[in-house]
Amino acid sequence: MPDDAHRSAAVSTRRMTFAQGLLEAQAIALEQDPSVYLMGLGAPDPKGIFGTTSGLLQRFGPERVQDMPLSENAMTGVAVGSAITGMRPILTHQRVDFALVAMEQMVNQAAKWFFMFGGQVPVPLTIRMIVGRGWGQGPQHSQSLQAWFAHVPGLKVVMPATPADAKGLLLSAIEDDNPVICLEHRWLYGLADEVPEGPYRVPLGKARLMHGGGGKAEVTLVGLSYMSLEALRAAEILAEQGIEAEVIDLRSVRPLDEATILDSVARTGRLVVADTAHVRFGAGAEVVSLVVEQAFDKLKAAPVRIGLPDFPTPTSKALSDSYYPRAPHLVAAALKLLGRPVDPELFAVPEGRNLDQPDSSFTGPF
Amino acid sequence: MPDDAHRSAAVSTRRMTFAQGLLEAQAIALEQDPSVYLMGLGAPDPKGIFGTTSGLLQRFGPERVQDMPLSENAMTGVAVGSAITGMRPILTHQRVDFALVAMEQMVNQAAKWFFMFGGQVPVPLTIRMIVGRGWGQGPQHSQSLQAWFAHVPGLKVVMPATPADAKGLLLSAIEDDNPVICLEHRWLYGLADEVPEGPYRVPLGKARLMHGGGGKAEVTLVGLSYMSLEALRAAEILAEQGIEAEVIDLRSVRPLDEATILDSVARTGRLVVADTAHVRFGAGAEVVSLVVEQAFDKLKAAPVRIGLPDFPTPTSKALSDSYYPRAPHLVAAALKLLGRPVDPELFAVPEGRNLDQPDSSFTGPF
Amino acid sequence: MTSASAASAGSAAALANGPDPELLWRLYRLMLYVRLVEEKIVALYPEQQMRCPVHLSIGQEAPAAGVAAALRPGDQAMSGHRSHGHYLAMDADLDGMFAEIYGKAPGCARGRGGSMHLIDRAKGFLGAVPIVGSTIPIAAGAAFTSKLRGDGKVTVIYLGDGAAETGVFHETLNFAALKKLPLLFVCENNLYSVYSPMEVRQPLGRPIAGIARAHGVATWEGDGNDAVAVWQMASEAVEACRAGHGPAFLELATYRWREHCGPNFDNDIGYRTVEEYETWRARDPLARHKALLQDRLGADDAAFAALEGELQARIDAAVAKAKAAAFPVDTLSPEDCYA
Amino acid sequence: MTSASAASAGSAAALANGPDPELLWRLYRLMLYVRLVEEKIVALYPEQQMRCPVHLSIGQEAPAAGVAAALRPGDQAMSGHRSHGHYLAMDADLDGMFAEIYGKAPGCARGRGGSMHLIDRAKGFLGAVPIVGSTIPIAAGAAFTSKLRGDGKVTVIYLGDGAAETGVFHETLNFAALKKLPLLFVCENNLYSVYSPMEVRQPLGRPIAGIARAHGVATWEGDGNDAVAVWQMASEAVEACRAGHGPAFLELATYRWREHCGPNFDNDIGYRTVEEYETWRARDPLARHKALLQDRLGADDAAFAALEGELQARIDAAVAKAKAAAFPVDTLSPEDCYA
Ligand SMILES: Cc1ncc(C[n+]2csc(CCOP(=O)(O)OP(=O)(O)O)c2C)c(N)n1
Ligand SMILES: Cc1ncc(C[n+]2csc(CCOP(=O)(O)OP(=O)(O)O)c2C)c(N)n1
Ligand SMILES: [Mg+2]
Ligand SMILES: [Mg+2]
Repeated sequence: MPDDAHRSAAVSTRRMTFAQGLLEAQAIALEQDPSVYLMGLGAPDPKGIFGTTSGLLQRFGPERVQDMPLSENAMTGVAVGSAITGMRPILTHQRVDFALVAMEQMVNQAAKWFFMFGGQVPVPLTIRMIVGRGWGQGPQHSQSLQAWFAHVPGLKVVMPATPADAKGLLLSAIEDDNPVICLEHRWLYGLADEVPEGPYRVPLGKARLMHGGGGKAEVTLVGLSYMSLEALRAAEILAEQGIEAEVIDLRSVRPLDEATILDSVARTGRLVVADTAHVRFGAGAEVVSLVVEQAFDKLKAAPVRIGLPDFPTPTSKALSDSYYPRAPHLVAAALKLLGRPVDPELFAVPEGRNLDQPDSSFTGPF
Repeated sequence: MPDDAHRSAAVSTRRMTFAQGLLEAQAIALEQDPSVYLMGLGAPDPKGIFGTTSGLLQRFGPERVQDMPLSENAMTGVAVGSAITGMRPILTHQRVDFALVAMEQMVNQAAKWFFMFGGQVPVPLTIRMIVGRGWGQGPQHSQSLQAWFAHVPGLKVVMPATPADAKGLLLSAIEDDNPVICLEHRWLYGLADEVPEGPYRVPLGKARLMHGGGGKAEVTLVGLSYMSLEALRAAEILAEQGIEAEVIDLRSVRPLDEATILDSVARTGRLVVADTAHVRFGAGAEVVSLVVEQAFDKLKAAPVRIGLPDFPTPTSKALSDSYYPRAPHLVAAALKLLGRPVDPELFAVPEGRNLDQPDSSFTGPF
Repeated sequence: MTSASAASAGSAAALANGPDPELLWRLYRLMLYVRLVEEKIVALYPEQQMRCPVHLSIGQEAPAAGVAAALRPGDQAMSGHRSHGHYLAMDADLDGMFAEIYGKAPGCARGRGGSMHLIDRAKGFLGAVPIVGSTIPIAAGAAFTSKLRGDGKVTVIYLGDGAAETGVFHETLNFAALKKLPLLFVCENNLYSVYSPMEVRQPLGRPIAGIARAHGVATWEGDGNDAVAVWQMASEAVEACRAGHGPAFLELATYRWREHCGPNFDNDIGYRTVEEYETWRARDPLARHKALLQDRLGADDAAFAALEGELQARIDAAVAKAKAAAFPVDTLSPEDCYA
Repeated sequence: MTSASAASAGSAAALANGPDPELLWRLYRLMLYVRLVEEKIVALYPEQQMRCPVHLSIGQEAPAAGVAAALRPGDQAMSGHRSHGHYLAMDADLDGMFAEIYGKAPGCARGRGGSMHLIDRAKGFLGAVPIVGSTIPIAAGAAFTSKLRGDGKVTVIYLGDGAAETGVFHETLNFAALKKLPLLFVCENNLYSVYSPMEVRQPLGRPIAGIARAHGVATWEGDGNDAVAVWQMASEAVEACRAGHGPAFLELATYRWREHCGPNFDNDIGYRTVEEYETWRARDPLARHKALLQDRLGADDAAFAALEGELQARIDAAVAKAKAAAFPVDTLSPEDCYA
């Protein structure tokens, strides 16, 4: 993609996981700027927040890579306070569900500080939080609150979906002079892909056209975070049926890349948005509203939102298997938009595939 | 309105303020059910939360009308704990901005308790919170977070706009066996109107067609909370220009009354939604998405959202006057939808009218 | 507005004279029961049929047993992520627990919660949730109901040393002291919050109990691996709560043997030393209490074997039931989150 | 990772010998300045041109003065809703404050914040916000920066008795003690949180300072209406912070004369007695300190009049400037909330 520096041919890449991409971004930031420090429950521990901080303690020492008390609210405030006095903290909350106790600091303070004091004081703060399903984590360990953060002017919100973007977006977030919320889907950590060497930035506020764009596409699939991968799978299935889809990985929820979405819908006239959160009052509503407001006459059919049903996440596999939407749901939505029949076989689960694991290497207890 | 018991002819009414309506609902609830109690910072104090709890201490005693420590998070938990053991608390946070410290208890616990424990334990809890602008309150004392609460399955969310609904909706909320968030706009408290005597309920989840519905209307104006009154004013201005509008006061944000909205849009084909919150990722996006998904072919033009711009609330009157949308903005939106010209005179402010007060009786320092 | 009701004469006598044989056996039985249930989880977890996190309390059984033995029927308890022992010691439904961990329909939370969401209201176990600190004010709310109603119940809230770092803990201490709630805080200080030792989280040399004391709360500090000592402290504390003297606080030193979450040992990963682990292993609350029963009551191997056999049979039956039980039917709807 | 740097010899000497005349005058000047600024707000507020809430600290001037006098240039302070005195005592910009309250363009927050959002970073006043408790951890973050950088700065966080009920206060005490931050907590206990007296919010008979002590924080308790006493305590505390001994905590007894928010008296509405008010009125920190200057230094009326005249002129000029200043231009855009 032209907007992504790291896709340029000159840079060599290696395969690494999403978690390693995050790790590399943080190592680069710690290396290049002495005001960067990292703080989070367990950040220096042997598991290193699912491998995203592993080895950083050893490399940068205990002042730059800090554990913290189980006091998410105060520690978010401490991060704000150190950010307005010259540091550049990276704070990690291991689940957005835990960070609910820290909303006040994020929303009243971090987001508004620069504005409410007359534009004098930047808050260069990155807050990493894990969203989405883990392994049987249920109602209080799997929420996805991007719509909340995106509703708050003053924050920036990113949701990388690939290892390369994980590295490039996180580095941009850390270098940005504003509070950036980085929401990382638990199921992405183990995912491996090509990642360029060295420092590079993926710009905040830019979506990525992941697939298609040749001009014959009949439907635009917009994904957030993990759902971008399901959208990609959906596009493959649609292609088998002779339907071309454009897939956009939103990447940034705030600011929202209106142009990339509108351009695609202008080409296809049809929109499916797939979110990792509850549909109702979710981020998909903003995408739909934006498209309707700006491209009403380009729409050939009503846009469709895909996401979680309107009740909390159940833990039992028997209940969660049908709770989470996946590629077939996007395919079915696209087919309906095109007035094509949907084969129920589409939803069949292959032998040996467990729907509560991203792949078979992913096991409990986390 | 047929769905509102209190509009039936048999019941006598008196004029009272929105605050008095809330007060009456709580007095009735305390009177009729010994498990109801009231708790909030200053609930028993001489100002009685802007008059909404005045006299209740004297009438019901200090066990039923309690002050509390400045510990919003714990006190919300205490309310949850007493609700699951047989009490029916009414908790008040004087501003939704303060309640940001209590999100964890509201969202992880209150909202999910019934579901996550298998439907065994109801949580009959009402949480009243003030939203919207006061008097020069600025960035941290005037937020409107209905979109957040509405995104959370397990909560119900109401936003009364009239004194009669304040009473009837709050009584329904208190009697409901689920956590209900009652968001009260600061500018409504002093508003007076007819309110029926005695106990009556306005159903949760029902919008109200406030104006129009005769069949010739060309546009639907949906308002939330205080913006419903601006919508009503907008309808009057439109009427002067020969345009009939239907005005819907949403009243409940969750559950959302889809039928009332869809019916009206089916008649008019045009929609303007006016919210008290930031437009981006706001409740209006859900209303627009709902209408687009369910009534795409009824729409004659793209729906329009009206609300706060995408930056925090400034305090200075010089900045806030243009920050808050009002009736003329709705009128202009409707005219544009109808392809009619907008006279800039529409936005002129009458001599002596201060835009930072709902009326001249409203003064500082709160 | 008082819940005062004198502690029963029996318990006062027991307090004076130390535990009687029946109580000593009860403490052992409770601890063994918790241990065996969790060892069963250890054995079965690798089958990957328990598809949710599990936080085992092996090595920490004494607090649950000693505290539960100091309560009377009608009393209540709540807990957090590491709640198996607290739940089981209240005599809460074992079948419901295993079914819940297996995600089955008869689970105590109908499969919606998993191991971190145990509940059995009939037995006074009002619920456990895995957001650290969150049940602390909720338990205070339950105690507040008791205070308002004068129903004489005492509510226990179990928490860890990590939970003592949450703001809501402090807020609840203040409120409980203010309202003189019949609330017993039981803090199991096992030295770690996940893999983080005390010294990266709390200033050294100040007890957690001292914070409670500063709020005007009566406190006890002691050996959390000694069931009799726990029972003794808890009995005094519960009596004080029930007498209307306000909340009480126990800080109990103990140690988790296995990994923070999951069935394995994790001394190899480096966050704690094998020496430290071995020291605490040597303080096994069960072995210690078994010796007491042998010494003081002359309990013989047959008695222990009989007890273990009985409990094991009960556990095996519960597991078999859970495995055989149906999964919940997949017809949840938005209505399911509203009463 | 240390910020240790010895307190200046001068301040150590002053501590030993008690305040010198210059310091005594400085304390009076600071208090009078704060008093006169707020009395000016009282006089002008009814014009309805200050269109935002105001929380006056009349009667509570001694903590701001005594603490500020114990600091040295480069030190920092933060506060909450009742921050005028704390801001002014740091010698922060008076013009900017009045302009802010009038919502004018040269306001210290460009009119975006109003009276509850004062800031003057050049003078070390890092900001005040009206969410009770929220600046406590933010100030700790500023102190954390000092610790990490070893810049020798001390940061003061002012809070009320109500703020001591927030969870984040407890969390911050723990963190500050853990990291030995150069952070001075100054708790102005004025007995009320809005109209709510202590007895509906906190258990009676336990000092707030006791909670800080339980966290291992060094504490001082004293008369918050005695500027010299405050200065004395603050000087010791600041010295301890600067020496790297970790955070310190002052609990200062004081009293707000006027209504919680706004310019008026409100003893008529019934939340406190006129007797109580009169008792505290008699402990006027200014009158008391004036008597000290008269007694100890033989200060005469002319000296007081000259000081008052000078300050009043400065205040009048600031008000005139603020009234004459332009309103901010109404072209804010979403870009204005990003750096
Ligand atoms: C608010 C919150 N923050 C973080 C977590 C992640 N977490 C789960 S258990 C735990 C450790 C708690 O330690 P402690 O209270 O001592 O209990 P223990 O595990 O030692 O029994 C943490 C940090 C959480 N569940 N909730
Ligand atoms: C989190 C939060 N809760 C409630 C309020 C409303 N409020 C503003 S000031 C105040 C009283 C604070 O009392 P205290 O800390 O003693 O300060 P004082 O006003 O006495 O100076 C309250 C409750 C708030 N601003 N923030
Ligand atoms: Mg622990
Ligand atoms: Mg106070």
